[in-house]
Amino acid sequence: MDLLPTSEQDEIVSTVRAVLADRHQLGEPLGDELWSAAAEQGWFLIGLPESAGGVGYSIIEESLVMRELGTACAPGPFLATVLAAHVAALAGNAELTAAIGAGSHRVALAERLDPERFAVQDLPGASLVLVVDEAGIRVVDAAHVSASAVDSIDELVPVAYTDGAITGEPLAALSGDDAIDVLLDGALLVAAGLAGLAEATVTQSVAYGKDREQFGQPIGAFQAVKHRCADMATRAEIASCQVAYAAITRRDRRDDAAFHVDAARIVATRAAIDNSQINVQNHGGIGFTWEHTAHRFVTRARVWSLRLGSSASHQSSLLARSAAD
Amino acid sequence: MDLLPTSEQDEIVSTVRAVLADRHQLGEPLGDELWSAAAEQGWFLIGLPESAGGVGYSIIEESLVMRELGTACAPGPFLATVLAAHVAALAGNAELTAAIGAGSHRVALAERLDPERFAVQDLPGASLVLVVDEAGIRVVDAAHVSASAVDSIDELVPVAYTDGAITGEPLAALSGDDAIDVLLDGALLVAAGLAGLAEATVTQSVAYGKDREQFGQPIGAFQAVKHRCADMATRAEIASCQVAYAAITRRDRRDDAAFHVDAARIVATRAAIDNSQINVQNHGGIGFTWEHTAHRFVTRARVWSLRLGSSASHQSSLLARSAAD
Amino acid sequence: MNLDFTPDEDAFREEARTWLAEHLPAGPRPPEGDEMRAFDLAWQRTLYDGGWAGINWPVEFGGRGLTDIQQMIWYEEFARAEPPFTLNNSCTFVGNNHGGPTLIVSGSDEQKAFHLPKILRGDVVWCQGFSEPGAGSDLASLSCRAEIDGDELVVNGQKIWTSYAHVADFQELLVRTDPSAPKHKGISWVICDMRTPGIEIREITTMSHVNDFCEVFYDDVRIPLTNVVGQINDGWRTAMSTLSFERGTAFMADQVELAAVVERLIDEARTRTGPDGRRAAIADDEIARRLATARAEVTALRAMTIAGISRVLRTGVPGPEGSMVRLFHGELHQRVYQLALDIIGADALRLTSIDGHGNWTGPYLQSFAYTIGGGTTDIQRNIVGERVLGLPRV
Amino acid sequence: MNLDFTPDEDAFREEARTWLAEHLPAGPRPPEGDEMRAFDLAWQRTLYDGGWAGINWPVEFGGRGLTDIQQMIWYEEFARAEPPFTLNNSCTFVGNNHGGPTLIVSGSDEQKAFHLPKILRGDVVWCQGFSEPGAGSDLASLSCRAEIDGDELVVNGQKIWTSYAHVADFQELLVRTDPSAPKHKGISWVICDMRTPGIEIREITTMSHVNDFCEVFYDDVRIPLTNVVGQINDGWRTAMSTLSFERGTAFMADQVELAAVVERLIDEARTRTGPDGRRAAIADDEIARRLATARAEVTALRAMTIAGISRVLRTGVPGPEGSMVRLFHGELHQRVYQLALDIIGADALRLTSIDGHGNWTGPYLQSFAYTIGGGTTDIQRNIVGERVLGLPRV
Repeated sequence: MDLLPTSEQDEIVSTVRAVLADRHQLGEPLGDELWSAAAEQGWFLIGLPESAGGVGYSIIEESLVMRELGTACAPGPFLATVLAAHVAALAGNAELTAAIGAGSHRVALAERLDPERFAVQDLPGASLVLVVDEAGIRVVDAAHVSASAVDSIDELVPVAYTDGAITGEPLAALSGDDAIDVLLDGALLVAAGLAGLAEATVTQSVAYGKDREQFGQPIGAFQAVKHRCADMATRAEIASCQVAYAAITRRDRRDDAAFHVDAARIVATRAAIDNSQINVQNHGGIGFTWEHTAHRFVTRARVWSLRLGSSASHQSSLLARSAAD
Repeated sequence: MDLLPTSEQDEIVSTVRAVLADRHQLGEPLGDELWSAAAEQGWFLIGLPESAGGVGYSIIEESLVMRELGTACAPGPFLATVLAAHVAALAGNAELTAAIGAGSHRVALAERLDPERFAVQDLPGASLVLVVDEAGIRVVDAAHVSASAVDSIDELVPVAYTDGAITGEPLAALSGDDAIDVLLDGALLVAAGLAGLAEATVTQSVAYGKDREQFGQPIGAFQAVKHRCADMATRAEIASCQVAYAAITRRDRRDDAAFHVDAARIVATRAAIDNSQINVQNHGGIGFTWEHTAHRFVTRARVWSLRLGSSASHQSSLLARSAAD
Repeated sequence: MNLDFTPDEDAFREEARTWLAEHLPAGPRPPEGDEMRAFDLAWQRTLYDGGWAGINWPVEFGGRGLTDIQQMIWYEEFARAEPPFTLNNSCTFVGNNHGGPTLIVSGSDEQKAFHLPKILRGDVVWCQGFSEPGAGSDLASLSCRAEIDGDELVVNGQKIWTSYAHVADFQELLVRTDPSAPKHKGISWVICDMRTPGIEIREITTMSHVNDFCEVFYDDVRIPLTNVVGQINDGWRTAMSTLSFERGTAFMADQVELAAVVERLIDEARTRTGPDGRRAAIADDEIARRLATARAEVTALRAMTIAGISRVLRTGVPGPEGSMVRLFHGELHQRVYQLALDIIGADALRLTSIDGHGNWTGPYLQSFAYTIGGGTTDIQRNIVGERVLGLPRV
Repeated sequence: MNLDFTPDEDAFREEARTWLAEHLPAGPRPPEGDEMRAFDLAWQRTLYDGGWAGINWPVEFGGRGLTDIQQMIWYEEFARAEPPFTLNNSCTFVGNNHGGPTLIVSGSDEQKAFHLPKILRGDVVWCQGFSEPGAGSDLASLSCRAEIDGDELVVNGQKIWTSYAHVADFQELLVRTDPSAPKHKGISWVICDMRTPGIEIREITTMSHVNDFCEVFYDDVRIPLTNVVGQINDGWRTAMSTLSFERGTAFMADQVELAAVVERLIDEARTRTGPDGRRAAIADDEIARRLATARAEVTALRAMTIAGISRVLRTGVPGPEGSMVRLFHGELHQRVYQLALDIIGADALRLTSIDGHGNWTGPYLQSFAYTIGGGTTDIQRNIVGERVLGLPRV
């Protein structure tokens, strides 16, 4: 039993960080360079077995990548693209899997809001759309999806609403247990992204607490700030640990995986939303400005928290389960 | 419009405080002396009109007395005794009203737990019992009430459970609107008691924060303690203000009285429970001892918070009402 | 203890309600620039013409000399009229609630005579130049420098978080006139004409997509010494009188608005589907309790404010309620909008304007200002702990 | 990253489960005095005889030399067996988790040889003499004085919050041996025989009606200098090694127990009527979410603990998780019992024992200790802020 990353996993994380440090600037939109690098690095297929055309790692490495994307607050349709690859692979569409893996498709995320309406994230520039509804999960050509853009709470995550159902023959589709399986991985990846966001706000608040002086002291010397930072760090750490635990249960197909994914989602959502809000407070006036990046975490945490179900839906399903062994 | 007590009301408060300071020791059970003084001072009939044999003040003065009893953390069946006088007076039983006013009766409080069980507070030494159930509110002879004592969470508020309904001819009984009326006054008096408890914990924490030194400082100089005290004071103040507002609406029979009593009950419950808990924390180890009085507020707040409905029941009824004007 | 309004107060309310029904502009308020300024000043002029400017200003300075109760009645009637803008967001706010009142308390006769009528009539916009990049919570450490040169002050330095500087005529400006004195002792409060050469203004956009905040840079800005309000080097005391004004009635409008917001949110929860996707949001026990608690808290906040008014009316001195009102209101405001986001569910993806009924995400982002602006909640808690409760400083 | 147990670990679990089924005492544990002591020591002796004493103690000192993972497995199996008492409440806790481990790290060969077997065998009870009335959060300011007189220390002063002093044989005692040194430098860690003349013990009753805490008074208590553990005046470092042990695995038992409590509370909510008086408590959306959150948090806490074990196994050094585990656990423990009180409604009037299934009010009162004992949450947050995050001290 060992919850810490292996040295190989540590290396993957280092590489992801290096790529992001190099090709992503917090607050800037997704650049083509980052997308190409992601494809080259195999991020889109990292969790798929080689037999399915994947890189041959597991959901663990996938979640580590997603966590780093959260930590960097990187925009872009990474989540839906990774999940579309899962759908394509599981549906046996090797060609589509390979194309997604090569970075040829940006995949928007369409989730059903009510019987006749979908909210679609990251539609501009997307060639495919991952559609999630009661029927299951499927990948369709973006040409089938007509949706009106609205202002998004997060400038870097475009949002649009359809005014009808999404029809058109899917390129790959899953239902039943297969769909549940992919959605479980998806929920875990969302938790990983949220845990990353939570962690990044700790870094930001602590750095500011050491740097900013008032009343002749770095503000981090004041208990009000120090204790908020301690709570933020604790929330972030507990979220990361539970995400790691849940990722292992998923890789190993353990019976209690769904239980642990629910738990991860609940604590990671709380960590990301609370931390991002408190991070603004810790920064005072400067944190309230558009120029500062603190608000990016607030709105990104809201967006991630609404992907593939809400915290409330995971609370409801967690409570309905038997106790973990 | 003036929410502050009049000088006459201030005097009533001063007198109550003086009597309590003289005849009540925090942590000690109710003494006969205090009970006699309460009768002499007219506390049991203070809110009843002279025409009903009362002192001729209003629910405002009644709530001020109850708030002081909370502030002093005084045990004893004051609430049920005052309400029994209301019931007797409204039911036209002048003799009973006068006897209660004279301090001849200690009145226990019996509230229905489930169809066949009542929880009875302050039964030992009580000659009457105020019974609250779906049928209304009534006063019965304590001889009719057989209940088994259990350990109480609050050593100074004895608790017993009946193992059946409470029967026997009531000495006075109200149903319908009259019962609702008395219960509304009762809910307000509970809020007043809770507001008093909340306020007393502020006094205790602030005194300790000034006195106790660690790391070469009075602990109240540390923001962790100081800010908790500031929040406690704010909760207590807001509870007291809303209790005062609600009391005026009751005295003046305003349409929005029930709305304001619900609101008072909600903020006062939160203030008393949160403050009493945090007060223990502020005191550290010494606050966890039986000898220190901090725990008295914790358990008393729990007991008061369960009298005449819970905070949840008031939340439910407040939300069902129209907005206050 | 009574909640009765006097016949005068009742008449005042009736008068206000009738007048508002006839004169409230239809809106919407232009979101920026000269159009916004013109809208706000036109409304101030309308108020002035209608006799509603300076309700609680003394009569001798053009006000109506009425009580805080009448001021509160005005705010309540204003909120009831469902206006298309919020009072505290107007660019006339500083003149009406900071600059003007400070001149009334500390200004010279000439200063009063020149400025007060312009403020009331809606001729001018005032802004506030207090905070600096290095002096936020620790305002008294401000370093914007003013040296006396003949009968002028020469100002060099920077201010920040100056709302509406870009459309303002005058600024209440705190400058350090004696750098050798202890930090609270060498500060002066001066009136700065925003058209003086050497002033450069840069707008700051907020996380809520508003750009009313500005940075102001001063490069050898010359201000006549006659523009000093109160004594030179005594500006901290002058400023504190403004701030205590600010902590009093100026925030009643916010509270009244928040109460209206809670009612709208309850309505919203009645019509929207809740977290389970089946029942109305208000049928969800958790949401219902949070709504009920918000309703109770905003109601109790009003009671605390009225207690404060009562104390001022009786004693002339604000009680401990003031700083508590500020602290409680800021956090309650945030809780309400956080609850709103939980109620609207996936609709939280959509950004809305910061005001307007049925808009929740814009106001949610704006709500972060309520525990930062005008002194963070950390500072408010220090004030309650130290000044109200008498707890020691480290 | 893996959650797999080795065959050894699986075998260990199986062995523990079987053994516990056969040997766990039926209880109940006597609530006080000599009977309680005898019960706890008998259980320790049973553990010893069964080979379960000192699971993670080194083999050379009579332990089994197993890993923290096996220690955790033991706690999990113990909790699963639904024991009639809690491990951390035993009067053998200090010996097993503080005194013994400190001797292992810092004791002389003679000290180890004399004391460690007695602790493991259940011959003796140890207690802790660290806190004083004037030295709680600020432990290093302790003033209990020990002067060297020949080959003895003469101790005068007072200790407080000493659990089980009234039934203890030995005490790990911190005394000030050099009052002129800086406060962390003049402290020594000594073994005090509780039967030495001059010791007076007074029991303290807690708000949860327990009287295991004691005050201990020392009046010219003579302790041989050979009882100093580590170097004289170096006791702060000796104590810190104990405390870091305390912050590690010693609290795993509490966490495992809390997880079981959450499951019992979920069951309780399924059978009880909820706040509306009609449906089961678990059908109430607010209660359901708070239960689900508690379940998620206690699960995540276990993950954080395992991360800590993983780090120790790999590097030999505890990571930042330790102090966070402590902080999070204490507050979660309180939240769980506060939730329990909301679930049981009017039954909160009835006081129960502090342990035993289906008892909630006693444990609620006891839960206040979890954010105070062993360093308040304020101190824990300082530790996380300063030592883990590197934030400055004032």
